[in-house]
Formats: sequence, structure tokens, C-alpha cells
Amino acid sequence: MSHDVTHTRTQQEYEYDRKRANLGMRNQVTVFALMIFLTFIAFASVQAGMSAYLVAPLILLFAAVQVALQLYYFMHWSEKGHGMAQFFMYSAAFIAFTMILAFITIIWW
Amino acid sequence: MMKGLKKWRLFGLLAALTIFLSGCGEEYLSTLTPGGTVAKEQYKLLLLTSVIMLLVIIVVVIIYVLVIVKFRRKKVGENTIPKQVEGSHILEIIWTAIPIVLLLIIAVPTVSLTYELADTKAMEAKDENGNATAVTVNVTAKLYWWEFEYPEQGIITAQELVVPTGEKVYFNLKAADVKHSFWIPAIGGKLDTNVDNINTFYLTFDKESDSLKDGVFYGKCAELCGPSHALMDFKVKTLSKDNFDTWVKNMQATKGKKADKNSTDLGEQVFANSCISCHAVSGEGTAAIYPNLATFGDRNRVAGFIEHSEEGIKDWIKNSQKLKPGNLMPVEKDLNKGKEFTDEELDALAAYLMGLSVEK
Amino acid sequence: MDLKTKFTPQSWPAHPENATLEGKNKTLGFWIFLGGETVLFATLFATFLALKNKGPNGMEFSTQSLFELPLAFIMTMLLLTSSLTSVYAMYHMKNHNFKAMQAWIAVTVVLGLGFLGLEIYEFYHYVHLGFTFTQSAFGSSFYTLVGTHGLHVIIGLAWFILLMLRNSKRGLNLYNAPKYYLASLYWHFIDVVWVFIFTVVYLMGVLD
Amino acid sequence: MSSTAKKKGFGATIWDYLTTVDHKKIAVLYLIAGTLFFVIGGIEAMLIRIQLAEPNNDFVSAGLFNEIITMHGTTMIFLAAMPLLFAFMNAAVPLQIGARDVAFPFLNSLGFWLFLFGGLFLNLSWFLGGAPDAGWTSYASLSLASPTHGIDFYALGLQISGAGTLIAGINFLVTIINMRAPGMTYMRMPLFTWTTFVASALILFAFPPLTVGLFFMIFDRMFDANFFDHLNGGNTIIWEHLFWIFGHPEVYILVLPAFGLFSEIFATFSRKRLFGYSSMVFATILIGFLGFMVWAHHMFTVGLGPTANAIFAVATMAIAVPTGMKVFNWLLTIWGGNIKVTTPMLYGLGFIPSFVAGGVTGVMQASAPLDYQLHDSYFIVAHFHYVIVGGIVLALFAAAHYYWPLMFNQMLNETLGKITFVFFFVGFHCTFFIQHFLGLMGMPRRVFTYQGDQGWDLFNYISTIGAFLMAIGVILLVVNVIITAIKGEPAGRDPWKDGRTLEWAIPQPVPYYNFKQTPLVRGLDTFWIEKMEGNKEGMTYAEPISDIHMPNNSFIPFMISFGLFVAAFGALYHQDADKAWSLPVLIAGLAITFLSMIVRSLKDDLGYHIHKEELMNEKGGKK
Ligand code: HEA
Ligand code: HEA
Ligand SMILES: [Cu+2]
Repeated sequence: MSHDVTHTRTQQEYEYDRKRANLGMRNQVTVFALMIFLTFIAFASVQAGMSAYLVAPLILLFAAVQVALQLYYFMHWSEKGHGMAQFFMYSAAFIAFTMILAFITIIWW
Repeated sequence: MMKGLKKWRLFGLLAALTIFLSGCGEEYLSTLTPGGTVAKEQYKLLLLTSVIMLLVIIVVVIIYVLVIVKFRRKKVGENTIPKQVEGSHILEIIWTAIPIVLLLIIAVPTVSLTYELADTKAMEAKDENGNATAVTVNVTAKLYWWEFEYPEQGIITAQELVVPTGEKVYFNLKAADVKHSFWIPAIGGKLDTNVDNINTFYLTFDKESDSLKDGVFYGKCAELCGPSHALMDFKVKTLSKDNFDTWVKNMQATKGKKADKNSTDLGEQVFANSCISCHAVSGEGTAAIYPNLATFGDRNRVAGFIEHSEEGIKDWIKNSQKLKPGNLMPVEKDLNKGKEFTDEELDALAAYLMGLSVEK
Repeated sequence: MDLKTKFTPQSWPAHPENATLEGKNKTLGFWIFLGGETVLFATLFATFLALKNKGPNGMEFSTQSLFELPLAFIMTMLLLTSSLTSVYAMYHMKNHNFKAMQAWIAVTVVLGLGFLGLEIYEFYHYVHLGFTFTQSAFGSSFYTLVGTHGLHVIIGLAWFILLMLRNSKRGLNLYNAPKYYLASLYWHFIDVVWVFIFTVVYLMGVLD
Repeated sequence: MSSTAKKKGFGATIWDYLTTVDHKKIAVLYLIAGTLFFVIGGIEAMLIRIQLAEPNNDFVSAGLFNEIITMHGTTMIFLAAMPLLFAFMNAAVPLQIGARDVAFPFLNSLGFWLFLFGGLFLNLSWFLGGAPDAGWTSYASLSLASPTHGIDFYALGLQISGAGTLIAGINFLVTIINMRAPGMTYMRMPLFTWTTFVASALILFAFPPLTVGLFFMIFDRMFDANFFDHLNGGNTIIWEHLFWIFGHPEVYILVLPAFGLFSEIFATFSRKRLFGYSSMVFATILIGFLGFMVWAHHMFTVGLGPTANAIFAVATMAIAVPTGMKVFNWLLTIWGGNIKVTTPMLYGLGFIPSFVAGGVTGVMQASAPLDYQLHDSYFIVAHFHYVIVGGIVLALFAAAHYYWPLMFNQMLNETLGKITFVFFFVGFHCTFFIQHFLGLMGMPRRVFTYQGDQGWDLFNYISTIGAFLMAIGVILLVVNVIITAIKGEPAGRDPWKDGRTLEWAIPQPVPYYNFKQTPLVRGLDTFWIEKMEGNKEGMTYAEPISDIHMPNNSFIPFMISFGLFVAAFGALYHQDADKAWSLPVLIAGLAITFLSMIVRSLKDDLGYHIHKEELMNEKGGKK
């Protein structure tokens, strides 16, 4: 248990991993492009002065998508072994949601 | 037959509980002797929940006693190894379902009463002349006293709330300094007086208070507000509608009343020199910074909790900081240009104050 | 675990951050910590939403009058890009390419510093207008929310810099690999928070 | 204590404890500090009860009384109950899951020292111009108005100790997830481990709102921010929400581990596996989850509106269901068992009716319109002492007796233990039962005195008598500890004879590396299984004896915490114009902290190995 078993990969394994990593990296760049794109639309739609009722949900959705992209790709949730991380982050998100909902509904101004 | 028996038992339990509970506490103060519809509804809820909780406790205790009696090692034998039972789905279902049912029985009246007690729409109702039909009182809680303003009637009083019986009285509550909470236990539940907003609710008063021991219901501050939180009491006088109207008229009639520096009455002179800058003696008006004293002579207590007598007044003037730490009343010397009052002055002042009345 | 083992790209494990028990514990612990941070930021967001544009009677400041989108846009781009560069750094970490990793982290740090500079400029600008931390509840909640994020940026940068300096002579090993990995996770989290800040604070602030 | 400690000199022992990263020693530290604060909080409770024994009493003054109740509540919740639970978690949980160590030994020690220095800071307020006086809830309008530094001590002290708690929580989470022995699946974990896990998750999510709320409070009071100042757009209700978003889960943080302890005790002393294990686990998780949905039941009278009140009322009631599941599962655990009424079991038997009584009054309060009457009255005081004292304190006392042999290899005196129980239990009901009626009779809480004409005199007097009985109980417990420490004999392994879980399988005194060989877990109640199969060693091993990796001791956690402690003084007095020394102190404190942190991160700390040969020679474990 406390022993750190590290084994040397065979040349074949190594090359295979390397190739996958490269593919993965390409994937990351695509994700990045998507994020830039979403950000751009979000800013543009606000700047364009469209109706707030339309824009607000839209940019919130974009934010959620962007965050999901960060988490699943940049922060590797799409790889296995992140069950607990997801569990705690989703729980946190749930509590965050409840709290924000409460603060915009039951505090008077 | 079984059902009938059960009902009867429940009823018996309720009756016994009621008798037991009303044995506790004083009529002018206890939530167990409700003196208005709001408190009555809440009391019913108390009985309902108490009975259900007693049932729960009884069930638990029965199983518990049986267990202890039957399964002690002395009985079972030193070396027996009991069967290692994993669990039981049927039992699980039973003790999930029954509590849910019991909770639903509580939840239904809870929700409906929550909405009912929050319904203050009728407050805005106007008769054909555009006058409000309901009595509304603006309550302002301050360190450590209460101000009651009647906006429709244009009158104001402090420390003693006067209300008509037999109708819904509406309250707008707020705090002037820190948060307090407005509570008349025998009449109904509390509502906080916040600094940020105005809270509104209603109470009804069934009974005229002069039949009570002190002639008043007791009111409390229920939110910690500083050292003298415990002394931030107020009293409630309930009058029949007619008497209430008379009281309002008398209050309105004090319009323009002032203490005169040149009065022949020494007490009035002292008051005019030392007290008038803070305390008004006319009951007509709107919210002020300090307690209005127009009805001082009619009150039940001095400063909310001290015996209402000339002695009590004098004690208060001399020792207000000791009696109610942290209140804003200046010490005696600051009232009287750096000197203490002479006995003669104090006596006269106390007599003058006792004479401030709209009822006598 | 020892620091002496020399790795080649081939003997280097595919998931160096998780190759040791310490590494596993650290990664998991850090994710859990981020869960707590999420709630912390949620609290700040909730408070900001409750207090935004609230101040003494007749306050002249509002989200509309203060915020400028071009600035927020540039800041967003800087931070987003730095997120990608730190992904590059981690890519090279997995390939056991220490130099490239350090280089990409350096780029990340430069971008982060750019972001921080703009944020400081922005705050400075508002303070000059009279919109300060103590001016109103709006001010208090705005500076606390955005400032806490800024503080995270500072910590993230300090972390990166410390790691780069400390390990510059030693190269990668299984002891410091999880540290790099966590620092980069932290940096992504900072970006995640910023996505909500630019959306909820700036964009939605300008909207209504 | 372990035989190695006895050989060392006094100074060396102290140094050992100051630098230890061993969870078993940290458990002892938590136990000592928690007991100290429990006694302080208890003395404060006695002062409260003496003052209220008769009407118009002037035993303490109005202002002082408010300081006492505030410090009583704060000390008991943050500095007594939680750390004492941490003591038993540290002592038992790693052993229960068959781990050599916790996941982060260094952080474990940091968590303790942060808690201790935060607690000391808070309590020093007594000597430095006045303790906090706005109630443990510290509602914003009053706490902003409070003139002394008391509230600043409260905010800074809780901030420091809260950071320690958060760290401890994360440590337990990772330990339980990552460090379980082979075969110890989630559904084989003992209930105390499960409840520790869920309580730690609650800590993780509940403390950040408190942290933020305290920062707001600090900013408002010290740096002229306006979060709660309604004249500048602030809103006091934000504090109330933040406090209770933390505060409600907090009560479950406290009670869940207590449930876990009793689950162990019931199973052990009935010689029966826990009835409905999986539903117990489910109920624990459900309580944790619902715990975050109900905070506004403390705010029914704030005026949030009928819809909010109704929703929170119903959500609150829902918690009765999983809690009920637990109660009935306990009853069915002992049903058909072979009950031995030892002291821990006696506490367990006292706990069931007491906690149920406290729980059901909670459900009454959950009925919002009824709570309009009950809120801020003595009914509430009665409710929460029934669940807290009847739940948590009884659990702590039970655990003290139950785990004493595990922690110190000695048995507390059983007879004295039972006498302690009788005094404490009778005193407890005598003190708090009657308070329900005081509340219903219109007595508000947090009153420093009351007038004699309100019908409350007798009941208050009875309540005070009860408190004295409780005090006798506590003193007897202390006496028991002292007697045992002086003349106790080694208790040996599995001293209760009926132990079921792994912590009882380990030899006594517990070796500092815990398990010489990592055990293999073959089912729920693994020690019981091995015993039933006649395995004398009580464990099956998952690996051969081999080198064990151990962390180094470190003084850095102490220094980090001490630095914050110093800095807090600087920050606090920085507001006073006449205290020029405050800024240097603030900077010095932060410097100590940061330097210690930098030393920690720059110096590689790889720990050391105990070699196989050494292990073979040590006695204990496999001979
Ligand atoms: C360990 C601590 C602890 C625990 C476990 C609880 C448990 C519960 N509490 Fe309590 N509570 C406090 C500590 C605790 N509380 C404190 C400290 C305060 C005051 C804070 C302050 O203001 O200073 C407080 C205040 C408080 C209030 C606010 C009162 C007010 O100020 O106006 C409310 C209101 O809903 C409440 C409700 C509940 C409920 C419903 C439960 C439930 O979890 C109880 C569930 C248990 C049972 C119900 C018993 C077992 C169940 C069965 C046998 C099944 C069958 C039962 C039924 C069908 C009913 N609590
Ligand atoms: C874990 C939490 C906890 C615990 C264990 C207790 C324990 C006790 N509490 Fe506590 N209490 C609170 C949490 C707790 N309380 C909270 C949160 C509040 C609300 C505060 C607020 O309003 O802000 C409160 C408020 C509170 C009040 C209401 C104050 C008011 O509203 O005005 C009262 C009054 O009776 C009270 C009494 C007691 C008593 C008698 C005990 C007893 O069980 C104590 C038993 C312990 C002892 C009696 C110790 C005895 C030790 C000695 C005598 C010394 C011996 C010395 C040596 C051996 C060296 N408490
Ligand atoms: Cu609660």
C-alpha cells in the first residue's frame, strides 16, 4: 500500500500513450476555441443591447457550459478516477445554488 | 367500536393535557392561557403536536422497556451469542411510513396557519369615507422601550399598548436601533422588529384586560438587544371598542398640551425645565426619539417593570442607569443643570407625572 | 518514495500525480478543498447579488455606470488563455519534459500577471471615482467578491513561481509532480470562478 | 500512556506532543483541550443557573450575564463538543478502517493547533476588556453596536479555530476515502466511520459560509465596510442567513458522530450486529443532505414571508423520518441481543429516550406558526439541551468510558462510572425538562433576570438544582479519570470482550505505526468475524511484514497557528488609535505564519521508514 510501484512502460505502450496524449492535447485546444467563442458571444450579445430577459439566461447557460468544459477537459474529469471529486463538486454546486436562490428571494431590499 | 374507543382516548388525552398545561403559568402572560384567536390557533397546534409527540415517545418507550427487561445478560446468559440479524424490510417500511403520516398530520395545519397568520390584506381596507376600517399600530422598538403610534388616529403612546377587543388589530413593526422582537405571549406569537424593513402582522384580543390580576397583559422583547434586554417589558391594555374610542378621543384632546415653566405647580415647573426637551406630554403626534408621557399616570409600571408609584418614579429618576443598564435616560445631575433634585422637587415631579392621564 | 530515482519519459508513470499514495491523497484532498472553495465563492456571489447597487440614499454608483466591458473582456481573454497554457504545462509534465513544462508555466504566470495588473488598474480607477470599499454595501460586496478572486490569483501566481524556482535545478520527480498538478488545478478553478464573475457581475451588471 | 512515553523525561514528552503528527496523540491533545473548554463552558453554565435561581437576583450584572451566555454557547459548541468528538474520531477512525495513519498527518496536527489557539484567543477576551456579548449567534445589528472588543475576539477567534476544523474535516474525508484497508468497502465501514465521513462533509460545506460571515463581521467592525449597515445599503438578515446556513448543519456535525458512537456501543454490548446497517448508512447521508435545506427554521419570526416559512417548516419536519429510522434500528439492535449494562451502554440506554424527547420538540418548533410562540423562549433552550446534552454529551461521556482503554490502555472505574451517570442523567432531566414549561409560560431566553410576579420562580429554582447535580456528575468523572491514571492497570486488547470492529483487534498499547501488517477485511464487523472463526490474532493480513513509511514530527503546525494567534491581536487592536504597537504585532504574527509555511514548502519532508527487521523484533502484533 505504501509502496509506490512504478513500472517502466514498454516502447509500444509508451508510444501509444504518447499518441493518445497528443490527441488529447488537440482536443484541449478545440475546447479552448469553443470557450473563447462562447465568451465572445456572451460579450457581444450584451454589447448589442438585446433584451435582458433573453440575454441573461443565455449568458448564464454559456457560463455553465464553459465551466463544464473547464472541469471535464482542462481539469480532467472526463478521465476516470474522478468520481469523488465530482461528488464533492456537485454537492457544493447544489448548496451554492440553494444559497444563491435564497439570497435573491428572501432578503428584502 | 375500536375507532370510537380510539377517538375517546385521544380526546381524553387532550383534555388531560389541557388541564395540566393550563395549570402552569399566569393568565396575563402564559401561552397556555390564550387570550386571542392567534394564540388560540397556536395553542391548538401545540396540543396537536404534543399529542403526536407523546404518542411517538410512548411507542419508543414501550419497545425500550421491553428490550431492557427481556434481553439483559443476566436473563439471556453469559455466553449466549444472539442471532446476528441483518435487518428487516417490512419493519423499515413501517417506521418510515408511520412517521411520514404523522408528519403530514402536522404539516397540513402548519402550512395553512402559516398563510392565514400572514394575511394582512384587510389592513388596507377603507370605508366609504376613505378611513381605514381596521386599527393599525406602528410599533417601534428602541433600546429598551416601545413606542406605539396610531397613524389613523394621529396619536402616540409609549410602553403601554392600548387596543380594542374583538377585532383584528394590525401591527407594523420596526426597530430604531438594534433588532428586537415583539411578543405578547398570551395573545399570539412573536414577530421580529428588524432594522432593515417593516414587518406586518395582526393579533386579536378577546378579553378586556381589567379582569386580569394587574389589569394588563404582559408583553416582552424576545430578541437579545443588549444588557437590559430582560427589562424591555411592555404592557397591553385591552378595551371594549367603545372604551377604546373614548380613549382615542381623550388622547386626541391632549393636543397642544405642554408643561409650563411658569406654572404654579412645582412639579410642572421641574418637568418643563428638565424633562420637556425629551418627553412630550401631549398624546397627539407622531414618532419621537423619546417616550411620550401623556398617559404616564394611567400606566401599570414605570419604565416597563418598576412598581407604578411615586416612590417608583423617584427611584427611577435617581437610579435609572442602575435599574436599567444602558438605557438612554440621562443621570439625575444632567437633568437638573448639574445638581441633584431636592426632595421637594422630586416629590412634586412624581406627583405631576402621576397626574398625566387621559383616563382619570 | 525517494527523490533520487531518475526517470525517463518511458519510466515516468502516465499519471504522475496519482502514482504515489501521497499524490493520491493530495489530489483528492485538493478536490475536496475546491468543493469548500466553491461554497465560499457561492456565499460571496449570493451576498453580492443581494447587495448590488445598494447604498446610502441617492448613491450615484451602479453596475451600469461603473463597469466597462472592454476591460472585462481583455481580462477574461488573458485568464482563459492562461488556462490553456497551464494545460500545456501539464501535458509536458506527463511527457516528463521538464523544460517545456517550466516554460509553459512561465507563460501562464505572465498572463496571470497581466490579468492582475488590469484588475489593480480597475480597482484604482473606481476608487478614484469615489467608489470605495467603505462607500456602500455595494462597494463592500463588490470588492470582497472580486478581491477574493484577485487574492486567489495572487496565491496561484505565488505558488507557480515558488514551484518553478524551487524545482528549477531538480527536475521532475514523483514528489513534486503532484504539486505542479495541484497548482494547475487551482489555476483552472480560478478561471472557473472568473467565468461566473464576468457573467454575473460584469455582463449581468451592465444588462439591467 | 504508552510505555515509551513513560521512559522519556517530562520535557521530552511535552516536546513530543507539541510536534506530534500521530493521530493517536493528537486524539489525546483534543481530549485534553476539549475537556478544559468543557469545564470552562460548564462553569459558565453554572453561573447562568445560579443567577437565574431566583427572581431579581444580582449575582452577576446584566452586561456580564450576556457575556457569560455568549461564551457558554460558543465555548460549548465550538471548543468543547466538536474537539471532543474529534478526539474520538482521531483515536478510533484510522484504526477502524485498518489504516496505518491518516491521509495528512501534518495537517491533522495543524488543525489541532489552529483550534487550540483560536479557542485560547477567544477566551482571553475575558481578561482583555470584555467577552463577546451578543449571543453565540451574534446577530448583526447588536454585534455591530457592541462597544467592547468582545465581538472582535469572537470573530477572529472563531475564524482561526474554524480554519482548524475545516482542515480536520478534509483530513478525515481523504483518510476515509483513500486509506481503507483492503476489503474495507464503503458498506463494511463501521458506523462511527460513516458518521465521521458525513459529518466531515458537512464541515466542508458548512464552514465556508461561517468564514465569509465572520469576515463580513470583521470588515464591518474593523474596516468600516457596510455589509450589515442598513443606512449604507447593507442588510442584517444576510448575517442571519449565513450564520444559520452554517449553524444548522453544525448541529448535525455534532450529533451524527454521536449517533455513530452509540451505534458502535449498542452493537458491542448487545453482542449483535447493527440492525439495518444499510438503512443506517442511508439515514446518515439523508440527514446530512437535509441538514442544508432547513436553516431558515431558525428565522421563522424574521418575517421571510409565509411561503419561505412553509417550505422550511415542511423540509425541517422531514428530518424526523431518517432520524426515526435510526432510533428504531438501535432499538432493534438491542432487541434480541445479549445486553451487558456497562457504563457506556448505560449512557446509551439513557440516550435513547432523552434524544427522542429532544428531537420531537424540534419537530414541534418546525411547525412555523407554533414556533412564533416558542422561538426565543426557554422552550428552545430546553429543546437544544435535550438534543445536545441528551445526545452529544451523553455520547461523549459514553465514548470516554468506551474508548479509554483504546486510548490509554486502562479501564475507567465502572462503578464510579455508573454513579457519575446517575447524577448527570437525573440532573440533566431535572434542569431541562422543566424549561419547556418555562418557555410555554412566556419566559424569553437570554434574560439576565426576571420579575417575581410571573410564575416562573419555582421552575427556575428546580432547574438550577438540576444543574448542580450535573456538576457533581462531571466532577465525579474527573475524579474517575484521576484515580484511574494513578492506579490503573493495563487493560489489554479487546477489554470489553465483545469488541466487533478493527480498533479492538489491535494490540495494546497501540504501536505508533498502528498495524504491523495491513489487515484484510472480510466483512462488516471484521474483528467479530475473526473471533467467531476462532482466529486468536483477530486479524487476517493482507500483506507480509515489510518496511513501514512514517511521517516526521514537526513543530511547524504549532508555529503557523501561533503566528495567526499573534497576528489576531495586532488586527484586533489596530482599530484603537492609541495602540501603535498593533501594526508591528500584526506584521510579526503574519511573518511567523508565512515563514513557517515557506519553510514547510521549501524543505522536503519525506518521512522515514521503519525497517522490517525492527518490526520483527518489536513485541505487539504478530510475534
Ligand atoms: C445536536 C443538536 C441538535 C439536533 C440534533 C437538533 C435536531 C432538530 N432540531 Fe434543533 N436546535 C439546536 C440543536 C439541535 N437540533 C440548537 C442548538 C438550536 C438553537 C440555536 C439557537 O437559537 O441558539 C435548535 C433550534 C431549533 C429550531 C429553531 C427554534 C427557534 O429558535 O425558533 C428548530 C425549528 O424547527 C429546530 C428543529 C429541530 C428538528 C426538527 C430536529 C430534528 O433533527 C430532530 C429529529 C429527531 C426526532 C424527531 C426524534 C426521533 C424520531 C422518531 C422516534 C421518529 C418519529 C417521530 C416523529 C413522527 C415526530 N431546532
Ligand atoms: C454543546 C453545547 C452545550 C452544552 C453541553 C451545554 C450545557 C449546559 N447548558 Fe447550555 N447553551 C448552549 C450550549 C450548550 N449548553 C448554547 C449554544 C446556548 C445558547 C447561548 C446563547 O443564547 O447565545 C446555551 C444556553 C444555555 C442557557 C440559557 C441562557 C439564556 O438564554 O439566558 C442555560 C440556562 O439554563 C444553559 C444551561 C446549561 C447547563 C446547566 C448545562 C450543563 O449541561 C453543563 C454541565 C457541565 C458542568 C456543570 C460543568 C461542571 C464543572 C464544574 C462545576 C467544574 C469542576 C471543576 C473541576 C473538575 C476542575 N445553557
Ligand atoms: Cu436548526
